[in-house]
Amino acid sequence: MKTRVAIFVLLIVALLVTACQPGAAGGGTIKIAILAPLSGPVPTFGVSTRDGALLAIEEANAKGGVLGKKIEAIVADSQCTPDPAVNAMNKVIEQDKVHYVVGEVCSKASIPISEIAEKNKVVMISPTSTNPTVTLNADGSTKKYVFRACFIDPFQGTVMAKFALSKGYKTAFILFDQGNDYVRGLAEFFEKAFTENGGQIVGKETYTAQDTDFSAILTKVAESKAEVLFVPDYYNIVNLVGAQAKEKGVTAVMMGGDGWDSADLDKNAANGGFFSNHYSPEDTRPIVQQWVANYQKKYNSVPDALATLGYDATNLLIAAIEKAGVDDPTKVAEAMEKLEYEAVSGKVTFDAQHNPIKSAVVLAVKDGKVSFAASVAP
Amino acid sequence: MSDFQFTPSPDGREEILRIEGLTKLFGGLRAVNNFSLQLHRGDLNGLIGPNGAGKTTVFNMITGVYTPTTGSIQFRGQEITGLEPFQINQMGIARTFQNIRLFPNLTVLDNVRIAYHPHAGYNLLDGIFRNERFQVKEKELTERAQEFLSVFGLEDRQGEIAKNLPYGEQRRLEIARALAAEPKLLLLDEPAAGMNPAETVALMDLIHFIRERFNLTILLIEHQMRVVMGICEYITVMDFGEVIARGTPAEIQANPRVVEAYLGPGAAALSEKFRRKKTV
Amino acid sequence: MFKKIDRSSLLFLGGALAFFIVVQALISLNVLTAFWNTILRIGGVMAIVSIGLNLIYGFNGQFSLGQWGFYAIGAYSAADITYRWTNNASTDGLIVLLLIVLLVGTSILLLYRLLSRIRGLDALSAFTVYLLAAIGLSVASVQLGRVIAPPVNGLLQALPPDVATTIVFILAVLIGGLLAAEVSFLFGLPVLTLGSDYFGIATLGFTIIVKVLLDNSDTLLGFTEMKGARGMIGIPKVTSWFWVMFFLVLVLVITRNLIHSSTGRAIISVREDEIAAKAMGIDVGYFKTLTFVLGSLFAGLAGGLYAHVNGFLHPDTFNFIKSFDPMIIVVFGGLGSITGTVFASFAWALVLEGFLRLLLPSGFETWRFVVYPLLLLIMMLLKPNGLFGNFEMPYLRQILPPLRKKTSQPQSEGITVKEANV
Amino acid sequence: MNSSKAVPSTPSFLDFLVRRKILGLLLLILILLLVLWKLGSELVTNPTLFLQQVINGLQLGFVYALIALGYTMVYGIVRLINFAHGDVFMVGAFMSYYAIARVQLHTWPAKVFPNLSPGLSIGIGSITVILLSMAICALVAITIERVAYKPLRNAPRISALITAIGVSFFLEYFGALNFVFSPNFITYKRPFDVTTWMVSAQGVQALQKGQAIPEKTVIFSNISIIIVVVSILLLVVLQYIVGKTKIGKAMRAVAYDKQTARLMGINVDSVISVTFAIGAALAGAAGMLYAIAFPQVFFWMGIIPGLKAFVAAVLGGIGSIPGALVGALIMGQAEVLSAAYISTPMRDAIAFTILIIVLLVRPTGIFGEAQREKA
Repeated sequence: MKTRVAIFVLLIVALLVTACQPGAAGGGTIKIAILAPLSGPVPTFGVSTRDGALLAIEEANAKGGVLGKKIEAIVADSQCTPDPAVNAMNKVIEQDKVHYVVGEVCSKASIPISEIAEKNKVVMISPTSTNPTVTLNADGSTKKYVFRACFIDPFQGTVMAKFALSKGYKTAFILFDQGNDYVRGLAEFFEKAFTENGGQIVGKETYTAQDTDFSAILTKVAESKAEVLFVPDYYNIVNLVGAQAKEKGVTAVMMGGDGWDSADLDKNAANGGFFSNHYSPEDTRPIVQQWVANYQKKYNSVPDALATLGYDATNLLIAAIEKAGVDDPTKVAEAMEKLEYEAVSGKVTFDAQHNPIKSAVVLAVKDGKVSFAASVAP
Repeated sequence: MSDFQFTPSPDGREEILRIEGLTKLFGGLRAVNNFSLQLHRGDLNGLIGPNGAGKTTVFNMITGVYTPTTGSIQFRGQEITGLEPFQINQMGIARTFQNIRLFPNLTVLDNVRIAYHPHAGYNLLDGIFRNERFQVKEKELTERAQEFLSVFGLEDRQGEIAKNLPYGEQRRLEIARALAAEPKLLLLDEPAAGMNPAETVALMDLIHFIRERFNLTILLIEHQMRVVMGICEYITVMDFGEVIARGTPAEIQANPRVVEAYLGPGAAALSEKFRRKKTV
Repeated sequence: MFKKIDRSSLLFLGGALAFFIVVQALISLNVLTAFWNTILRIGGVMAIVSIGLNLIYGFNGQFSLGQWGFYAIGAYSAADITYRWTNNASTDGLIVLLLIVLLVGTSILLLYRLLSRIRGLDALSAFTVYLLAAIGLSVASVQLGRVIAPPVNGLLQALPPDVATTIVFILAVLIGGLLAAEVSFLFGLPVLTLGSDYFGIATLGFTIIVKVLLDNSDTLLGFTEMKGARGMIGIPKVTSWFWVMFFLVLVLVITRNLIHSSTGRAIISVREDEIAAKAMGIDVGYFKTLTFVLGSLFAGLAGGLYAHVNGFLHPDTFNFIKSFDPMIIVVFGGLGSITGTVFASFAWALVLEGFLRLLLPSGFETWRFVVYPLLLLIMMLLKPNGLFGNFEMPYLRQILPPLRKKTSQPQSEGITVKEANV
Repeated sequence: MNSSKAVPSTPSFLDFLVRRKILGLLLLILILLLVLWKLGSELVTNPTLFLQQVINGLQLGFVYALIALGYTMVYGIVRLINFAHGDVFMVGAFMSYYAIARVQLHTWPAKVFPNLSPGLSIGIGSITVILLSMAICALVAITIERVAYKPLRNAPRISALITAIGVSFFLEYFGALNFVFSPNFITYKRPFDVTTWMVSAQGVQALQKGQAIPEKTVIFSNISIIIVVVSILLLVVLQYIVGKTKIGKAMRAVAYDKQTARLMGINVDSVISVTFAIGAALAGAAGMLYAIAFPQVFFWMGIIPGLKAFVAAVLGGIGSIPGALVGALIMGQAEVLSAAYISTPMRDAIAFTILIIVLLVRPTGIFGEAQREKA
C-alpha cells in the first residue's frame, strides 16, 4: 500500500513540477520545432525530414541566424499518428513556447495539429503532407497560419498522367494503398487526367502498407497487359512491387510520384520506371548541388525527397521570418503568403490555399541511375 | 438388468426422478448403456461401481453437462434431457463435484450467495440503481446465505477466501452451496473422498441431517463402502456402463457379480469372507 | 434514497468532485496547459475503455482483444452525428442512429425472451435470427429517420446553438455506446462460445475487420464525410475535462453497483469456474454476453468522447497494435481491480505521452518506445499481478455483511430448525 | 431478461428454424455457396489465371507455415501466445541480411572450394546463412525466455502475455535505433538470382527478363520451390523431433502436465527453453526465406506476417504441427484468392472472417484436439 501511495504522490508531484516548469523565455533565440515521425510505422521518413530541417537550421545559424538571433531547433516525435502528434504539438507550443513549426510528415498527423497551430497562432509548414485539408478549414477557407512545401495530390497525378500519354502509352493499371491518402490522392488524379485525355485504366487494385506479397494483384496486372503500372507509393513499396513484378512477368512501365525519391530506392526493381519529383539531381542550379553535397557530407547519404522537402520547408520558414522582420507569427504568416523563394525544389510562391506553386520534373530510373526525363510546369 | 420395472412408491411419495434407457456414446465408447433409475421423494440412494463404470457420466447427463445419446430423464414428471445445466439446476437439481469445484477466489459467503442468484428477486437494473427492491432482496439473500453457512458451521468463515479453507470445510461449503440453490434432488459425487474416518462419520451425519431438514432426495456416488452401506437405503451398482445389480445394502453385499466387478473374476470365491467382514 | 448513501460513497463522490475541481481550476489558470489537458482527457477516456475491458476480462474471464474495435465504432458513429449537426445543421445522423439503436435494441430484448425458451438453441442460428432482424430494422430506421429528421432539426435549431450542440453531443456519445453494445451483442453471440484464447483471436480479428472497414468508410461503406483513410475532420471539439470526468464517474458507479450485486457475483462466478457456475444455475452464456455487451458499451462511450477531444479521427488510431493498450493497462493496474485500472490509465497516459516526452533529452526522442517496453517488463516482473493486485479503494471494496446473531450450534447435531420452508 | 425459472416450452416454428443449427448452417452454406460460385465462375472464365493465383497462394501459404510452426510449438507446450515470435523472425531476417550483404557469408564455399559448381556452392553457402540465423534466433529466444517469461511461470498467464508484448515492442524499437539495426527499409540482397519458369502445353521454359507471359502459361520461380521444400523439410524434422526423440517426448509430457512431468524427472525449465529455441530457429529460417521471397527487411516486418501466421496456426488447430501447415495453406489461398477475385481492400478482413467461421464450426481449429472438460 505504501508503495502505491508513494508512486501516486510521486506522479502528482512530477506532474506539478513539470507542468509549472516555466518555458524558457525565448530572449536570445528563435525556436523552430520539428515534428517528425521518429517512431511508429515510418521512422525512416521522420529521420530524413528531421535531418533535412536540421541542416537548414544549421546553415542558417552558420550565416548568423535570423533577425540577428540564433535558431534553436526543438525536435519532437509525432509518430505519424493523430494523438501523439497532438501531444507533441501541444508540448512544443506550451512547454517550449515555440512560434514556428516544421511538420508533420503524414497528413493524418498534420491535420489535427494544423488546427492547434491555427488556434494558437503558430506558423506551421508541413514539408510533405499532401492532403488538401491540411491547409483548409472544414468550411473550405484557408488556415491563416498553415502552409505546405510540397505539391498537393492533383498536381503530381496529373503530371504523370500527361507524361504517360505523351510517351504514347494508352492503357494503365493503378495500384494504391487504401490506407494512405497521399497514395490514394495521386492515384485518383492520375486516373482522372489519364482517362480525360484519352487513356484507359484497365485495372485498379489496392493493398495495405503492411502487405509484402503482391503476387495476386501483379498476376492480374500481367494478365491485363497494361502498358503503364502506376504505383504512386513510397520507395519501400515500390521496391517490393518492382521486384515481384519482374518475377510475375509484368512488362508494364512503372510510374510513380516523389515518394520514389530515395537513396534506398532499389534501382534494379524500379528499372525502366519514371517518377515525378521536385528537382533532378542533375540540376545544375547551385542551390541543388550545394544541398546534395552538404547533405552527403553531413549524413553520408544522398538526400531523398523527404529530406529535401524538410530542408525547403525550414528554409521557407526562415525566409519568411527574415522577410517579416519581427518574431511575430502573424506577421510571419503574412510574409509567407507573399514570399518568393528559390528553394531546392524550384522557385516557390504560395497560392491562395497556401500550396506552393512550383514546377515538377519527371525522372527516369535506368540501369542503376536516376536521370532527368522531362520538365513539367504547373 | 435392462428391463427395469418402474413402480409407484409404496407409501405414496411423489416420483422425483425417472431415468429410462439412458445411453451415452463417446465416439465408439459406450460409457453408459441402457441405464434406468427411479427415485421418490425422500429417497437416499447410492450409485456405486468401479472406476470408469460410468457413474459420473450418469450424473453429468442428469445435470445436463452431457446430452444423452438416447434415453429419457424425467424430473418430477418433466422431460429434462436437452436442457442446459443451469436450467436443470433452476428446476431443482443440484450437485457437488468429485474434485471440489468451488469459486476459489471468492469469499465463502459469495460462494453461497452465487447459488442464490436465480432466486435473487431483483434484476440487473435494480442492482445498478440500488433501488428499494435491491436493498431489501439483497439483505434477505445475504441472511439466507448466512443461515446456510451456520447450518454447516461455516458462519465464522464467511469472509474467508474459499481456496484457503481446509479440505473438510471446502467439502461442506460445496454442499452448502448446492443446497442454497434450493434443490429437490441433490446429487453428491464422492462426498467422502479424501476425508479421514472422523470427518467421514461427521459427513454421514450431515447427509442424514440435511435430508430431513431440507426435505431432500439424495443420490450419491461413493467409493467408501462404509458410507454407502451406512447411509444408503437402496443401491445401484454399475460396471462398464451397465447396471449389474440393484438392491438394499445387504442384498448388494451378497451379490457375487458386484464382488466380481470390484475385485475381478474369480474373486467370488472370496466373497463369503468379504461379506462377513463388511457386514455392519 | 439519499439517506442510504454511505460514508465511502460520499468520500468517493466528494473525492471525484475535488479531483475534478482541482484539475479544472489548474486548467482554467493555465497551469495545466493544453498539453496536459489533452493527456488527462485521453487518460480518462482510456480509463473508461479499460474499465470495460476489466469487466470482460478481469471479472468475467473472457480474453477479449476486441475492445478497440468497439471503441472505434463508438468514435465514428458519435462523430458522424455531431459532424452532421455542426456542419450541415442536420439531425439525420442523430435520428437515424437513434432509431437504429432503439429499434434494434428492443428487438434484441424481445427476441432474446422468445429464443431463450428454445431447448438446445444453437448460437449461430440465433445469431442469424438477430442479424436478419437487425438488418431489417436498420433499413427501416434509415427510411423512417428521413421523415422524422426535418421537424427535429427545426426544434433543435430553435435552441441556443451551444445548448443544442451539447444535447447532440451527449446523445451522440450515448448512441455511440449503445451501437457498440449492440454490435458486440451480435458479434459476441456466436463468438463467445469459443474457448479463451480462440475468443481472443476472434476478437482481434474483429478489431482488424473494423479498421479495414474504416479505411474504406468512404468507398465501401458510403459515408463520404468519414473520408476513409484521409481522416475525418470537422468534428466539434466539445469533450471537456468535465465530460470526461462525468462519464468516468458514471461508469465507475455503474461498474461498482453491478459488481456488488447478485448479477455481478454471477459474472465473477463464470470467471472462477464455468462448470460449477452452470451447475449452480448460472446461465453462463447469458452472463458472458451481458458482460461483453456492457464492456463494449463502455468502449463505445469512450470512443464517442475520444472523437470530440481532438476533433479528428483516423483509422490508424484504431490499429490492432494499439488494441493491446487497454489490455496492458488492465493487467498493469491489476486484473479485477477497478481502482488499479483507473490509476493505470492515467499513469499510462501521463508517463508515455507526458513525462517521457519531457524528460528524454533531445536526440533521444525515439527512445520513448525503448523505455516504455522496458518499464512494462520490469513492472510485470516485479508485480506479476499488476500494480494494485486485488486492492480496491474503499468505495469499490465489497463490504462484508455483519454476521447474523450467533446461535451457538454444534456442527451437525441438535440444530434448531427455525424456518419451516427453507 | 433474467433467465426465467419456468420450464422452457418449445414454440414450434422458431424451434424448427433455430434448433439443431439449421438456420446457422443455412447461413454458412449460403456464404460458402456464394464464394464457391464466384471462384468457380472465375475458374471457368480463365483457368490459367486461376491456377496461377493458386500457385501464388501456395507460396505465401508455405511462408506462413514456417512462422506458424514456431507459434504452434511454443503455444502447444507453454500455452503462451508468444507475440515476440514475429520479432524474432525479424531478427532472423536481419541476421541473414548482414551475413549476406556485409560478410558475404554465402560465398564462402566458392572461396574455399573454387572448384565446386556454382549452384552447389551457393546452395551450401545459403544453407550456412540459414543455419546461422537459426542459431542466433535460438539464442535470442532463450535469452528472452530466461529474462521475460521464466520468472512469470507461476504468475497469471496474462502477465506473460503482456511481457511478450513488451518484448515485442522492445525488439522493434530497439532494433529501429540507428546503432542496432536501422529505422530504414533495407533492400535485401538475395544470395542467388531469381529464375522464373513458364509452364505451358509447350513444356517448361525459363522466363527472360522483360518478357511478357504468353497465353495459357503459368509461372513459378525457384524461390517458390525452395520455400516449399524447406517448409516441408522443417515440418518433417519437427514432427520427428516431437514424435520420436527423447526431448520430444519430454516436450509432450510437459505440454500435457507440467507438474507430473517434473515428478517424472523431466527438467521442465530446460525443456521449455529448448522449445523456445526450436520455435525461434524456425522463425530464423522463416525470416531468411521470407526476405528472399519479398526482398526487404525492416524492423516492423515481423508484426503482420507474425499475426497472419498465428492466425494460420489457430485456424489449423494450435498445438498441432500438421495443423499449422494446413492452416497456413488455407490462409495463403484465402488471402490471394480474395485479393484476386473478391475484394482487395477486404483481404485481411476476409482472412479473419474465415478464421472466425472455421472456429465456430470447429472451436479448436481444424486439427485441434477437442477439449473435453471433465465435470
